[in-house]
Amino acid sequence: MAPETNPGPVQSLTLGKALNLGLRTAMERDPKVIVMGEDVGRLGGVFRITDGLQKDFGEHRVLDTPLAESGIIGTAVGLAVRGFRPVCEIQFDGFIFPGFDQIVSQVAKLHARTHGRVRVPLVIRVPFGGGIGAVEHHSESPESYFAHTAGLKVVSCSNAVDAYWMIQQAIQSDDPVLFFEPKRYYHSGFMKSEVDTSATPDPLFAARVVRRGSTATLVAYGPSVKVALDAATAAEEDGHSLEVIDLRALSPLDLDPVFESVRRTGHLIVVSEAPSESSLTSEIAARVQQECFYSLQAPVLRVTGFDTPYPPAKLEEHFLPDLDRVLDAVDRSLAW
Amino acid sequence: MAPETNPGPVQSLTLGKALNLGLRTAMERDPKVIVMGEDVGRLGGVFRITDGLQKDFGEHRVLDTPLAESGIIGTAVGLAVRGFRPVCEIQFDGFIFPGFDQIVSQVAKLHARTHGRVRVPLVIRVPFGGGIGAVEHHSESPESYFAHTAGLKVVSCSNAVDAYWMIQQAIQSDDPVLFFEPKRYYHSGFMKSEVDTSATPDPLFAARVVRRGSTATLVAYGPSVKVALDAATAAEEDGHSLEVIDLRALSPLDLDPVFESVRRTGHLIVVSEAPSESSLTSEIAARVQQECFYSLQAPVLRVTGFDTPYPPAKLEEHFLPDLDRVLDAVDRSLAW
Amino acid sequence: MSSPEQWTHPEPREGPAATAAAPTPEQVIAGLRATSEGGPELVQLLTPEGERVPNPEFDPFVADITPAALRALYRDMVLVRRADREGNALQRQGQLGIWVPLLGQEAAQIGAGRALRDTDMVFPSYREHGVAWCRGIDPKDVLGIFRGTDHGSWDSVAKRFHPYTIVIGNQVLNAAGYAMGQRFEGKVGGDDGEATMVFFGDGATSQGDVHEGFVWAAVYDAPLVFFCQNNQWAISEPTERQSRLPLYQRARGYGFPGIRVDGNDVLATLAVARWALAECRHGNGPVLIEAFTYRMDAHTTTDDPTRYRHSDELEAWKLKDPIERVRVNLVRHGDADQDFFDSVQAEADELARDLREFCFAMPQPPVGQIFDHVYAEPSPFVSAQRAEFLAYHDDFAGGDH
Amino acid sequence: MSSPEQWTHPEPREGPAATAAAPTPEQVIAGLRATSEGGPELVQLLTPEGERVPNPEFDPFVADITPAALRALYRDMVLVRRADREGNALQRQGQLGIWVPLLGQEAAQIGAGRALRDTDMVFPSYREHGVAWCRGIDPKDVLGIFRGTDHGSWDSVAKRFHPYTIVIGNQVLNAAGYAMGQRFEGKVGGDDGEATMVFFGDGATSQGDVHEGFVWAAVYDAPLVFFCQNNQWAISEPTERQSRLPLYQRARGYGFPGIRVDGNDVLATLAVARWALAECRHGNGPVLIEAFTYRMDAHTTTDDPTRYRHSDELEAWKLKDPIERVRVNLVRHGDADQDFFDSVQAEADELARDLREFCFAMPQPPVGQIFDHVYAEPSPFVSAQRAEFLAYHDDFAGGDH
Ligand SMILES: Cc1ncc(C[n+]2csc(CCOP(=O)(O)OP(=O)(O)O)c2C)c(N)n1
Ligand SMILES: Cc1ncc(C[n+]2csc(CCOP(=O)(O)OP(=O)(O)O)c2C)c(N)n1
Ligand SMILES: [Mg+2]
Ligand SMILES: [Mg+2]
Repeated sequence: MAPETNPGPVQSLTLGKALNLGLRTAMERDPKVIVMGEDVGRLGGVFRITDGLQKDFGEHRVLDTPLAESGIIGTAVGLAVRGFRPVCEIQFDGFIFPGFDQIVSQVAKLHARTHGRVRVPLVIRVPFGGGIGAVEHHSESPESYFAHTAGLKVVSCSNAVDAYWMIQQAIQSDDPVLFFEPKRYYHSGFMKSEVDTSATPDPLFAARVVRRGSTATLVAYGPSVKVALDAATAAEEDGHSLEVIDLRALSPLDLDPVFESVRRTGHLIVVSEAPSESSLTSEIAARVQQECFYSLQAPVLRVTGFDTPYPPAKLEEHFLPDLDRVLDAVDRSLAW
Repeated sequence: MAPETNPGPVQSLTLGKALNLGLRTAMERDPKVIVMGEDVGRLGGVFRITDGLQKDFGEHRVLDTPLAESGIIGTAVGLAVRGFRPVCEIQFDGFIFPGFDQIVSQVAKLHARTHGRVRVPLVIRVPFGGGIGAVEHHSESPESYFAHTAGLKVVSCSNAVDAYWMIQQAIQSDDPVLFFEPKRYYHSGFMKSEVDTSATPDPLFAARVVRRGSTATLVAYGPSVKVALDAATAAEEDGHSLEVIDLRALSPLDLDPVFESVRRTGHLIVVSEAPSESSLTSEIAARVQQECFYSLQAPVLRVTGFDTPYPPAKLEEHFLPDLDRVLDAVDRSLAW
Repeated sequence: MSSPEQWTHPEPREGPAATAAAPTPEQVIAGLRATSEGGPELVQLLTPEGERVPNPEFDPFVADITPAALRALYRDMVLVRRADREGNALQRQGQLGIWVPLLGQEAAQIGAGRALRDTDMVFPSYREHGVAWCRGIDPKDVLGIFRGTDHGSWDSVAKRFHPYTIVIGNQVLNAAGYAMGQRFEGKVGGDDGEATMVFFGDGATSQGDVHEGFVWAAVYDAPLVFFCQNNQWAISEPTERQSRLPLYQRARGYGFPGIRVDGNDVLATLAVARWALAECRHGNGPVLIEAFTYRMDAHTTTDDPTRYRHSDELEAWKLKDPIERVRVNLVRHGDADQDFFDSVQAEADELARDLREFCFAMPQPPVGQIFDHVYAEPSPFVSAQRAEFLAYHDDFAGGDH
Repeated sequence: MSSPEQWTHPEPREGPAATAAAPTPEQVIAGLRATSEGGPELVQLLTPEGERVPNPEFDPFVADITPAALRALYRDMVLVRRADREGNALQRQGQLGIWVPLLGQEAAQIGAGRALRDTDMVFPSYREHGVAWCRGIDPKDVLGIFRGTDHGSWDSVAKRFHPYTIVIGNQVLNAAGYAMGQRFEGKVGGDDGEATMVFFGDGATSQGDVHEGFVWAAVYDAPLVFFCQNNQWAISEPTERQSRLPLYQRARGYGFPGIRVDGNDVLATLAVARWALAECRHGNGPVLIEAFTYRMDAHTTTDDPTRYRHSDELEAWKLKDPIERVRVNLVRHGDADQDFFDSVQAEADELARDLREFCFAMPQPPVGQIFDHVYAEPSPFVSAQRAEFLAYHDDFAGGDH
């Protein structure tokens, strides 16, 4: 719903509302921005992230599409070729796979295929990650598949302020962006932030140090940033000063702040909900061991989901990296 | 074609013919083994790997399917549930993506979903890799997507002897196996080997040291094994003794021989045609830096395809890791 | 409103310009949509008022339905509705993470489910608790999915009832493959032939996998009944977001029969499903059935349908309730007395109580379950993760941190 | 052989049991298949013998085709065939990695291509060299794809001719999206409306993406002509491996017109394509056209069709050659003399010579091209790889190893 009175530049928003406002702002700014997906119109999306947009921008800018992900992404490609800037919503992480071929073979490659003549400025929004007590396929972390795919850019926001800015920047980007949203925090009260819509945002593809520290470095993204921050707070009691870096950009990775940090701390723990094998966390470990070979006082350790299918909800607390598993890894690293 | 006279146990076979004989043997041994895919019947597959099988086993055991990869894999799942052991051919690496959802959501998860009651003993054969001068989508190395997917097993053969045994072992496996074949060597004369069909093969999920050495370790799989071996031969002249390990199993990885080797050599170079970001080579680097932290005298280095779409054929020689890039990496590692 | 026939003008100039369907306000209020016209296309044997409509084509398929058999169908529907409502209540009370209600679809599911033989195979989607019931699966075995303890605890091989599939439409291909296998094994071609039935929704018809399932089944003459429950909604999207045409007409493009049945009529659904299965057993499959029904409740317990549909529509459909028409018919013909209805009610309450108690007593699954059955032949990597995590976990449980 | 109509029995009992189609030996020899019956379903304006068949429905769409215009169509076909043969020869001589011949499909492609307006958009698959020609794309611009220097060097935006797509069928969804955009921008609804045409093969119809393209285009009333060149083969698989029914009938299930045209008849293809585009311009789209034609050559230069098809079939189709029937018609009516034919031949030879010289002179692409245009806004990671590799490469070229 459009706010009745024009709010000031600073608004207190949940992560979900910040995304909603970011989408609204992008749609107001550029009439070529369209939103498409399953249930994004009348319902406002199953998470209400697109709430009110169809009402205010009309059915031709907010499309309740047929139920098929390849169709959503494949037609978005055509709309992009025509000059639109489509923002596709994939209802849940586990449902992006029917659209995988379009992403890998068209979205990622069309710009290179046309030697730069055709741009594909589309955004694919993916509510991702676990912790919501859901049934199968609703708690996946598929970001590594896309980080491994040349031609795509991949980002993830972890808080309301970033959500507001990053979604707009992703839409403005002339490259296709996979946009991973930590769904479990959409409506969390403790993720509510003061969003200053008149501020100057950080660049989209930049990591950010979100907590300074000196004993060891934690790297995380999306929902795991909160876990890392909580771990850092808890570690303080043990006298450990942990630096926490929010990656924000998953591809291309912005690892300079990580290298800089590891050179100071000598210890790195990477946190992610995704299974570890051949993943984004592997990549970070591989790059850091190369760049910081002589600085590391222990190997890069990873705290991740297991290399198993995501378990039934009653077991997910064990699957998901938590404060304790992170601290355990910190201890192991420091004791190496 | 069935050989006219019964050949002895030792036959001189190309990699392609070894696969063909392996498939034939598996089909003879178990009537539940069926082969399915585009053009695998009358034509014998575009690479002739299934040559003669339809003629000898009939149209209900060698299926020329409709042209749709999700259909091939999705119906193979159903056939597996019914008790068959389907061997699906994906015509080229780049065409596996329309079937990605079936692989990730059904093939990989059905066994866990049914708490082990339903097995999915299917094999998905993928001719992969570059170097054949082909058009787009015909030279990809998509193995990392599958290595990242829990519930799948992933292997790659690099020579005729392994091809013959591994395809049979994959078919016998009660788990789904992604089977990557180095297409560029299917019909190479220099890949012709004496295949002793009466021998006892190595286990399917085991890496193998294919050349002993002491200066540094090279790890490769599929088509890159030959590159690594050639590099080792060339390095001998420079007085470097390189150990070469053929991974064979890509998931689960069998890294013990790698750890053992790195503990001796202190230097590791991983070779693969796939882009590097968030890949199998990242995983190897991540695991080795952890297990061999105190043995490494230089970081694990990777020689891979670039993080770009696979280029037009006239440029592929630069994209693909070659002997010189491998030796350059060895030099860098030794000079670290 | 033009007849659906007119929207299919395969030859130029044969009808009005083909454009996407949009329902009139009257249609919406009457519980209909542009793609949902009823009329002669809809096979119906029992009207909403409980009158038996003669149908020379399909009557033979329910000739054996004695009053006792009709009472059994009534009982099935009442029981599955009761279990469904209990599931909903359990979710509301925090005992389940989510519930997927079948309310309103009892006739479609019992009609289809009771047409099946033990030797047939079934691939459900995620709402088929009624079909599960017909396969002899205790409602308790479904609970774990929604409580988050497992993915269903029935034996899908023994019961010939595949696990629930949540990714829309992709089970359709699995079913096509299974049915191909039935044919390859020579189990098709006579009265004792085998068949497979696959369930999916109106929304699912848009998915590529469902199309590929149609292609494969047609090309391989698979004994497969595609059973589409058109409950008018795919979460918030009405059927006209998926198709211009009534969905059963999709079959026309593939060369096998498509038929629409009143999915709120258990007798008609039973008859049509039996006919379709017989076609398959005899090698004349596949067949597409569109069971025209209505999702009376929310999509799931997390959904809020007031955001996207009129209560008028719901009211219109209440008049077509699948259970009520059977009750009226039984009463009118004196085929059931109050004792019968009371006893079914008592049985339903007992079932619900049992389910509820079971639910409350469901244990927390063991942590090790995360790692079990990832593979048939264990992976050393996963086994190591298992061992490491269990050691950590036990340690931790021991308060060592 | 039963008529295709009989295989579509959407209502029970309306025809014989529906089972997958298998052609008779006679059909195969006659160049037909079970899914390929000709007869009255096939729009034809020019017989293989060059006779003009009157057709009240479609004649108006080619009323402007004067002898000069017909000569121009003839010239188009001869030139694209010549360029095609040169491509084939260049491959044989090692100048190209592969060639994908269009031989036999000249009428389908020129008929469709010449029906398009500049303002229309086209999404080809990988065999549409003839359509490219009609879009004003020099055959030279296609060569790089097959030589392996680039992915096509035409400007797909300026020419409104999208890059070739090699993954079967997935461009169909891209085309549907583009056409939706035309509609959203209000460019549909009158004589001057825009339209989009997408090309795909008979094999492609099995892909989920093609189905989803049908669904989307139908639901969004997209001005999209689905142009399926049924050349009877998908590499080694005949059409009956993909469908029971003639492919144009697929449209029936979606509620938009499907029509089959003699794809070896340039006049009929032009007429039907113009009609379909007009439907789209006016907002009555989408439309499916099945151009019934034949792949006279191998699938590609790496294919060996003798392994899977009878030469009889090829011989039968030679009699239906798309160019020959126009030549005969022109001669019979005195609309072209030998000078004309000679001059076209000379022009064709010149085109081929030019193409050949161009091909031999094509430079090796620069190494840096691997890294160019991966992104619109460069990625530092790729830029670093670029710099590192170029340094290594220059070094290496300098002999420093
Ligand atoms: C591939 C995929 N995309 C999206 C979803 C999310 N989703 C779950 S149910 C549903 C609607 C399904 O509608 P329909 O097929 O009509 O079945 P119904 O729920 O009405 O029984 C959607 C979009 C999903 N489960 N799978
Ligand atoms: C997704 C995908 N699978 C497989 C292939 C390999 N392939 C290339 S062409 C072809 C046959 C296509 O047949 P059809 O659609 O009839 O087009 P035609 O080549 O006859 O013009 C196949 C299987 C591919 N390019 N893409
Ligand atoms: Mg529905
Ligand atoms: Mg074809």
